[in-house]
Amino acid sequence: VSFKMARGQDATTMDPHAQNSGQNFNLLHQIYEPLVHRDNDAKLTPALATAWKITADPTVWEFKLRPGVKFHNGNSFNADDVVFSLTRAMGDKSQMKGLLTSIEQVTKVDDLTVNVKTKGPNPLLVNDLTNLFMMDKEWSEANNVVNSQDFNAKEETYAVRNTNGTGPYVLKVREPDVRSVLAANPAYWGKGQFPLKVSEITYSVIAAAPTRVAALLSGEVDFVQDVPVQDIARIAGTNGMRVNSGAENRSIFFSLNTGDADLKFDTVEGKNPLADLRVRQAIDFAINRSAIQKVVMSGQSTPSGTLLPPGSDGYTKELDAITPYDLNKAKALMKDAGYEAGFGITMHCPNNRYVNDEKICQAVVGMLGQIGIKVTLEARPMAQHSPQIIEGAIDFYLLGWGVPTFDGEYVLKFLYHSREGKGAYGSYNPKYSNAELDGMIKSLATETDKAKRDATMAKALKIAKDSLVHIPVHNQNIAWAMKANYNIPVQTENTFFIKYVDVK
Amino acid sequence: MTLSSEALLEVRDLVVEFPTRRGVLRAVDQISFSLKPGEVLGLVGESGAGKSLTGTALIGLLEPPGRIASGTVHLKGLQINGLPPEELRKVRGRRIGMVFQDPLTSLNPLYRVGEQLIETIRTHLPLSEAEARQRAVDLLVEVGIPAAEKRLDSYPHEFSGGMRQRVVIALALAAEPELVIADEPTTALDVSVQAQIIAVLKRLCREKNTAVILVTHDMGVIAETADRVAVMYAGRIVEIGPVRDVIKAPRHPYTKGLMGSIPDPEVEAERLTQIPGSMPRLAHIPKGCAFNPRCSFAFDRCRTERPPVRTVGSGSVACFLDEAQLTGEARS
Amino acid sequence: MTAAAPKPEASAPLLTVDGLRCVFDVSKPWLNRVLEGAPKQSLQAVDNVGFSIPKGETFALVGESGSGKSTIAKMIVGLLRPTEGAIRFDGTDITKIASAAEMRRLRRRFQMIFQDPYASLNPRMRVDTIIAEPIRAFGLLSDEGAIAARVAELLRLVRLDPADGVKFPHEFSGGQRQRIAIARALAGNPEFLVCDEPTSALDVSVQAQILNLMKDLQAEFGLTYLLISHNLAVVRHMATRVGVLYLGRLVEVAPSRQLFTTPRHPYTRMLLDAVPDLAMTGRQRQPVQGEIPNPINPPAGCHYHPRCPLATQRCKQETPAPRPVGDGLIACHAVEEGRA
Amino acid sequence: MREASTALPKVSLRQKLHKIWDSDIAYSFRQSPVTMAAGLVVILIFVGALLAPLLATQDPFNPAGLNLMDGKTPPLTANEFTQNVYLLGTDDQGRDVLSTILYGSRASLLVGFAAVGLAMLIGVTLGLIAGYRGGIVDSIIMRIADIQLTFPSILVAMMIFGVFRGVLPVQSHATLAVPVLILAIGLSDWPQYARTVRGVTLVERNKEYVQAARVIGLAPLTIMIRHVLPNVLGPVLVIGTLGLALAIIAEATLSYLGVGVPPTQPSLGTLIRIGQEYIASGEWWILLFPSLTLLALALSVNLLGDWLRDALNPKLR
Amino acid sequence: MLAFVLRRLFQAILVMLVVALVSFSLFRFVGDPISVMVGQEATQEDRERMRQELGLDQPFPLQFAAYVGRIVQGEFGISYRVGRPVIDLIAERLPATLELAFCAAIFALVFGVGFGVFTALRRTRFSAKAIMTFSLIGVSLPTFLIGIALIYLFSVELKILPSFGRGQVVDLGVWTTGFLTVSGLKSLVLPAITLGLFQMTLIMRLVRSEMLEVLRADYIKFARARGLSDRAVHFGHALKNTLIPVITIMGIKLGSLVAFAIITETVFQWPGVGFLFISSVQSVDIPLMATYLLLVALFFVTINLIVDMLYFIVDPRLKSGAALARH
Ligand SMILES: Nc1ncnc2c1ncn2[C@@H]1O[C@H](COP(=O)(O)OP(=O)(O)OP(=O)(O)O)[C@@H](O)[C@H]1O
Ligand SMILES: Nc1ncnc2c1ncn2[C@@H]1O[C@H](COP(=O)(O)OP(=O)(O)OP(=O)(O)O)[C@@H](O)[C@H]1O
Ligand SMILES: [Mg+2]
Ligand SMILES: [Mg+2]
Repeated sequence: VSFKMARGQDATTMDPHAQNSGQNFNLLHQIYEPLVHRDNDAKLTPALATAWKITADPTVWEFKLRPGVKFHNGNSFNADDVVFSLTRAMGDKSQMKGLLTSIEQVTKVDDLTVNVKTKGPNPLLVNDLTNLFMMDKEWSEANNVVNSQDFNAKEETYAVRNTNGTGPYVLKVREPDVRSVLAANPAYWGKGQFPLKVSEITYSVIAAAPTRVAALLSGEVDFVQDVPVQDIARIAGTNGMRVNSGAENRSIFFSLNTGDADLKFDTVEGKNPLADLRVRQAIDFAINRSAIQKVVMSGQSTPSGTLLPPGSDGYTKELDAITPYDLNKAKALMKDAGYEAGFGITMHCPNNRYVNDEKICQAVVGMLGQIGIKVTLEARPMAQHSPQIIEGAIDFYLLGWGVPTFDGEYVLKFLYHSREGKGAYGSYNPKYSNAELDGMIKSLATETDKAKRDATMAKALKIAKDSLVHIPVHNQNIAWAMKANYNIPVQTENTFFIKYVDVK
Repeated sequence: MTLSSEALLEVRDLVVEFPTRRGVLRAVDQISFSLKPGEVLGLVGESGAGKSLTGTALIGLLEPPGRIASGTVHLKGLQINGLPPEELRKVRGRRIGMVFQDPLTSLNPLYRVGEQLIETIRTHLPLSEAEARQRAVDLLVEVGIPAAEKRLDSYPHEFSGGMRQRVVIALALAAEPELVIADEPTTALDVSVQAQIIAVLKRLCREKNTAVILVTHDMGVIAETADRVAVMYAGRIVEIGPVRDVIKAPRHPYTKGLMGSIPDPEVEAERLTQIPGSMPRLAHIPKGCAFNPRCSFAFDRCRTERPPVRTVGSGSVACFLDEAQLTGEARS
Repeated sequence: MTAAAPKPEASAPLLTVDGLRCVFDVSKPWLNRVLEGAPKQSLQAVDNVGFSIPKGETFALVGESGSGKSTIAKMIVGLLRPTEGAIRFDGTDITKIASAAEMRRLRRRFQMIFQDPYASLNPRMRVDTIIAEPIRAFGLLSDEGAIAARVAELLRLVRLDPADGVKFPHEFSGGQRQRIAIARALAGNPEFLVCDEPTSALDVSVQAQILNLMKDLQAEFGLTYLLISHNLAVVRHMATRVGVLYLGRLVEVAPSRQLFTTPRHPYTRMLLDAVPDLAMTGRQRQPVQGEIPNPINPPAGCHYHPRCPLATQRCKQETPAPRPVGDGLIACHAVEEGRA
Repeated sequence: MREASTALPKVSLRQKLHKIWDSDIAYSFRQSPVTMAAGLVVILIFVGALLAPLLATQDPFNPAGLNLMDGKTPPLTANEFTQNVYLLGTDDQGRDVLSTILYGSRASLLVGFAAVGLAMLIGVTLGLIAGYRGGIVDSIIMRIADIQLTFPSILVAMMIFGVFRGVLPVQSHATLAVPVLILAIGLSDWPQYARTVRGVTLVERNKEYVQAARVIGLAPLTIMIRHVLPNVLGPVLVIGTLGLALAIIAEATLSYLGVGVPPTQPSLGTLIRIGQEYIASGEWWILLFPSLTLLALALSVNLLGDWLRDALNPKLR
Repeated sequence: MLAFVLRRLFQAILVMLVVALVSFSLFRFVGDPISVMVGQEATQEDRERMRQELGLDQPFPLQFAAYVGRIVQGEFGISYRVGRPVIDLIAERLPATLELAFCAAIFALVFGVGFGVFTALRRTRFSAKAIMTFSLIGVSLPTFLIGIALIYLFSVELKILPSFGRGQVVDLGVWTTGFLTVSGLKSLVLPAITLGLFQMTLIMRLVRSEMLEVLRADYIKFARARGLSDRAVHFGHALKNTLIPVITIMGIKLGSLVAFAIITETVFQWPGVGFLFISSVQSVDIPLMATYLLLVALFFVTINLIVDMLYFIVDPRLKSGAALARH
């Protein structure tokens, strides 16, 4: 069958290593495949690797590759491609390199075996590989895309608009921001293993939410991946429609620049109010998370006390203890900090990335107003938001963070470790720096003793939480709306695999 | 006045009204006259007296909200006011032609003169395109346009004012109507051209025995052209009669004033006769005789009662002054 | 008022116009000329016109539409710059005046009355404001009370009720409006009035009122008029001297009586013939042949020759110069040659 | 002389008012129920906007006064958490819809009036100069108008926003929104006025009363202002009323495109933009009431403009 | 005729030059022209070399001349946002916008003129008044809201027309068209109505008021006096004369359709240049903004040029130069 789906945003590039973005992976997963992938139940499942294990040397992982796999252009998939792909992803311009910092060397053992040597022991390596797609070496060389696209420089390469994966679908038409058409790969290795009911996918981009919903209700599309929360009830109540929802592995939070001596976007001269922990605590107390959940999110979220989503390694109930809404405490803290009269600050917010992102910001603007912080809201598309975060150019902003590795280290590494450069440690850290914490985070990568590692992680997560550099709001839910003849369960990373889709 | 059988046009107690917010305005008030075939009737009177409205009312082209409130118009015994629009349309152009004051604006600037002529001819006469074209050429020749064949394909703006007015006359006469209403056909033209136009109009109508109602301000034109003349004041006909009588021996005080106001090139007078005051506006027409506030002979009856039209000598006049007073005053 | 002004010599005319010429550029736009090879075109609206008006008299200009009457009037009152020639007002050539102050001083001594009483009054101004405008502009009076009094006086002068000052122009009839226009012209205490077809938009009965008024004012204040009209009857009634214009040229100038009793120039005769008059009842007139030629391409020689029954070869080539004949001027070869 | 001036009748205020009431324009207004209704609506919205601080139950500009828990309360229904009742319900941020409409109308009317005022000022001035001066000045001004016509207001606004985003610091974006809107709409709408005024001026300039003024020796500027200007105001007023409605809608449209007034400072446009997300979700009041207000306002202003056009056209009477 | 055309052409070029100046200023003073050309990662030497190559060290007029030269050759720079040549981006999207604008224009013209004539001829009828009032709603609500309402009515409730996109398009090489497939045509309906509604209303009101004016003209009265049928008077004489003043204004109104398409494209996810422009404004993509500006101006100028020719054909007075000055 032909399957028509719609999303509000398109993948920004088809180069699998150019950006670490769920948006892109969503489409790329149909075309390219990683060695290991996380299925609908968030379990690690073999993809292009049939087996993987840590060898006797704790710093070396061995991957057994799937035999008989062919790329869309007919080339066969082998160890050379794996070596090539991992090396490419670790390249300078790749934004995936942050996931692979632990890797020292990738070597081909035989045609279907690859060894990955890490700098120290890395028990979690496979977790980092679930979105790491395998490319064809020959094809890449022939098309001059041996290096990843430099996304931030808007580099334009062949791989940006053309693909050659091993996945179940072949990209037929690519009109960025309009639609992509994919056809079933007749030579797919998984034939017989998966339902593979869908023979053609039309992936349309419909930015305007009401239009997107209308397209589903009118039957023009079968599936809408990002349903506006306010429309869930209406769609679910419509005959012939179904909405599946579940928690996404993604935390939504505010980040505060604690590092700079003075902020660019505030009204306080010569001082950084956010550097004062009491101010951050006041903000934390002033946010009414349950109101946001009930009103802004129409219930489609779970208020949270940590950036680590439930189900990840390191997550505990205590960690996730939600700061109670307490205006009086917040006001008292503001007074303590010497800001009884409040101050002004600009909040930056994406307006097309997370569920009701701009509205959450707006609600928080109102809440902060109650403790005297006058916030100017600046909302813009994610495409402009994220580079400024990486640049460290803004002071107070909303961000969402998924944890594809399902491990606390992923959060700590990018969000709390001191900045070490783009795509590397601390690349999303709002200039917070804590040497002790840095040490703990670095050690997590190589610690093989599970108990010891868990202890360090718990400690680090606690420090991170108490620092209030990032103030968690909630974990958002995913809601997928579809015609009732489909029943596609949500996937925690908001990625879905059409090969699993069954049609009634 | 009696309904004479030989009359071409018989107008009886015609009233034209405009309903407005401040009441109904009577712009034409119970006028009656008749016209014999081939006769030229001059219609004179001050601006706003209702001359044009009388003309447009006759051919049923009053613009709403203006309407014929009462009275009848008979054309050769056929009552034409109140005819269904389609019937009336067939009378217009076919049996009654019309010439307006301004030749500049009477012709559609976007169509060739020939197109407009042929269109008119074919609307009324069962002629083929070619025949209609020939007739159009003949018409242009008749009104004295040289190189008519060629000029047929010209646009109106390529003609001078006098030529355009000739075209307009040709259009009015295209279907050989029995009556032509010419509403100030020469006012917009130069003296010398004016004489030419009047001559053409007169000649054609005489040749075809067409009756003419000639509306004008110019007593000279009337004197030269008309057989009879009707003088209007504030919507009423105050005097009607043979042209020589009305000009030489006007009976109604208004007519007298009007005639006296005309500077005579032959006579060198220090002052002109002047009628004091100005014509009342429609909304403020005085009771009784409309002219009474300006009339030096007015007496009580004039102020309360409306003078009926009565026959005096060869014409009719609407005034209470008796015969002797009327003519006597005229002589002095 | 003017009565107080010293009486000028009878011999010195108040206004003298000499060799007046006005040329309009009526060329097509530059690009058209280049592409179509069309030459630059000009229109001689007024060509070598000269006359003079003694104080207290009325000089009339007659002629068909487009003959240049209004253009002359506009040049005299300064609305248009003459291309050539002199306009001497009380001895000063106003075309040569450079200083604005002197111009303003002179300006108040002459005024103009326009043809259309409906268009010549600003519909959004009250009548008293309209009449007071020259008073204020020339700074004749500064006290508001005095201005109001003067306006009332002027209104009475033109036989209107001073109480009408608060009304707007549309509340008046055509004749009354023309009176208001006259009152405005008189407000500046002018000695000289240019009247460009002051009654052609009016009815005969109203016309009589205005003409009588003009005569009364002239008698009372010794005003000098330049009267422009194509209505010969009006001219006969008003003027002391008459100039006949044809296509921008003066073809005949003569005292009024002489012109009307013994017209000399063939065009003047034609004009007089064309006037239908009451006495002619039923008589057949011989209508004039032809129409006025296009002023952009006027015929060579005497402009009138294509319509003139007396035209000769000479008329087609040579432009006749105005020559004094009797008490006037005539520009005609036929008259000169004694053929007419 | 003296008596003459005192004899002038004194016009009392009462008489004046009566005259206005009795004038043809007032009469045609009274004769048309639709126009009167439109006038009433405009006055209501106007008064509402003016008195917003008095009438509104909360100040939607002040985030401190809002309670998010009040969000999405249906009209005249108690909120399930706070038990508050709102006449027209609340939006997704807990703002009282009625209050936001009152305040939002302020922003919209401000933008509308200021933009139209600006456009009128530029257009009338340039149109007068072009028409009165003629010649090369006229050509230049009208060519500029032609060029300006190439860009409709939304495009100009978006360009200005785009450039401002590029060159100005973010903090200023929110405060600049309204001035930029006014500037953008004002700048792109002036040619209409200029064209009309120029056309009328060309006609008026040749009317004899203007020539009479020149004969008197009045300065061109005086003539333009005293004589020509009052005669062009009629048509300008007509375009102005219609332009007002268009400006208000342009503001709404720009909000929709994400370059208008920021959502924290509601205008009718932003309210509709927010509301349109709820078009299918059951929270109909968030969209309906602001839309109705805008519709009523724009429709009424348009109707008034239409009426004015006909009332000022003597030929249509 | 030739002179007229040439003058119009000259004016059109003048307009384009001024617009080019505006867009050049955008480049020069808002964006960094070097980055436009070479991308932001170029080395310092590259930039310097580029600066000289582009003549950015030269005086402004020369730079502008060079810019115009580049434009004429179709070089519009490289998009900041996606790093591809702007001309390619626009070329991909242009057919969609032009087809939409074309359909909207046809819709606006046909219904605008039709309703305009109807309401003028039946001025006092209830139906005419209803149309007049109803049409005001078209200009009293923002376009986007009308678009959404139409989607909900025709797509969601009635399910007869598609709610987004262009449907099936046929690629003709340089041009992709939706005119050749049923779904393509169906997809055009709602966006075209949404886009054209506003202009339709304006044209309708314009035609109506002009028509009323013309119906009062002397030549219409005279045509009636000649006994011509109502049809001949209304459609032969009145309509043609009405269209003369209306044509100019229609040119201006239709010329701005491309610019107005921004909104419609957003609502209907119509893959045209307006959509592209929105994203370029949001991301301050100066090269795209500048090019879009030129494009809109070009479209406007072209339509008006065509309209002027039309004007010339309809009005014989122009041929003799009697009324050359159009204002
Ligand atoms: N549409 C109208 N509404 C109200 N009154 C009107 C209308 N048309 C004409 N009138 C009035 O009817 C009267 C007669 O008008 P009409 O045009 O017949 O005068 P007229 O004698 O032809 O004058 P003129 O010599 O100026 O042409 C005038 O007072 C005029 O004001
Ligand atoms: N501004 C101008 N530009 C070009 N030609 C002009 C201009 N003003 C007048 N003319 C021409 O000059 C000639 C004389 O015009 P003028 O107005 O003086 O005539 P007139 O005798 O007053 O005519 P009328 O009796 O119609 O008022 C006419 O051919 C006219 O077309
Ligand atoms: Mg009349
Ligand atoms: Mg004149």
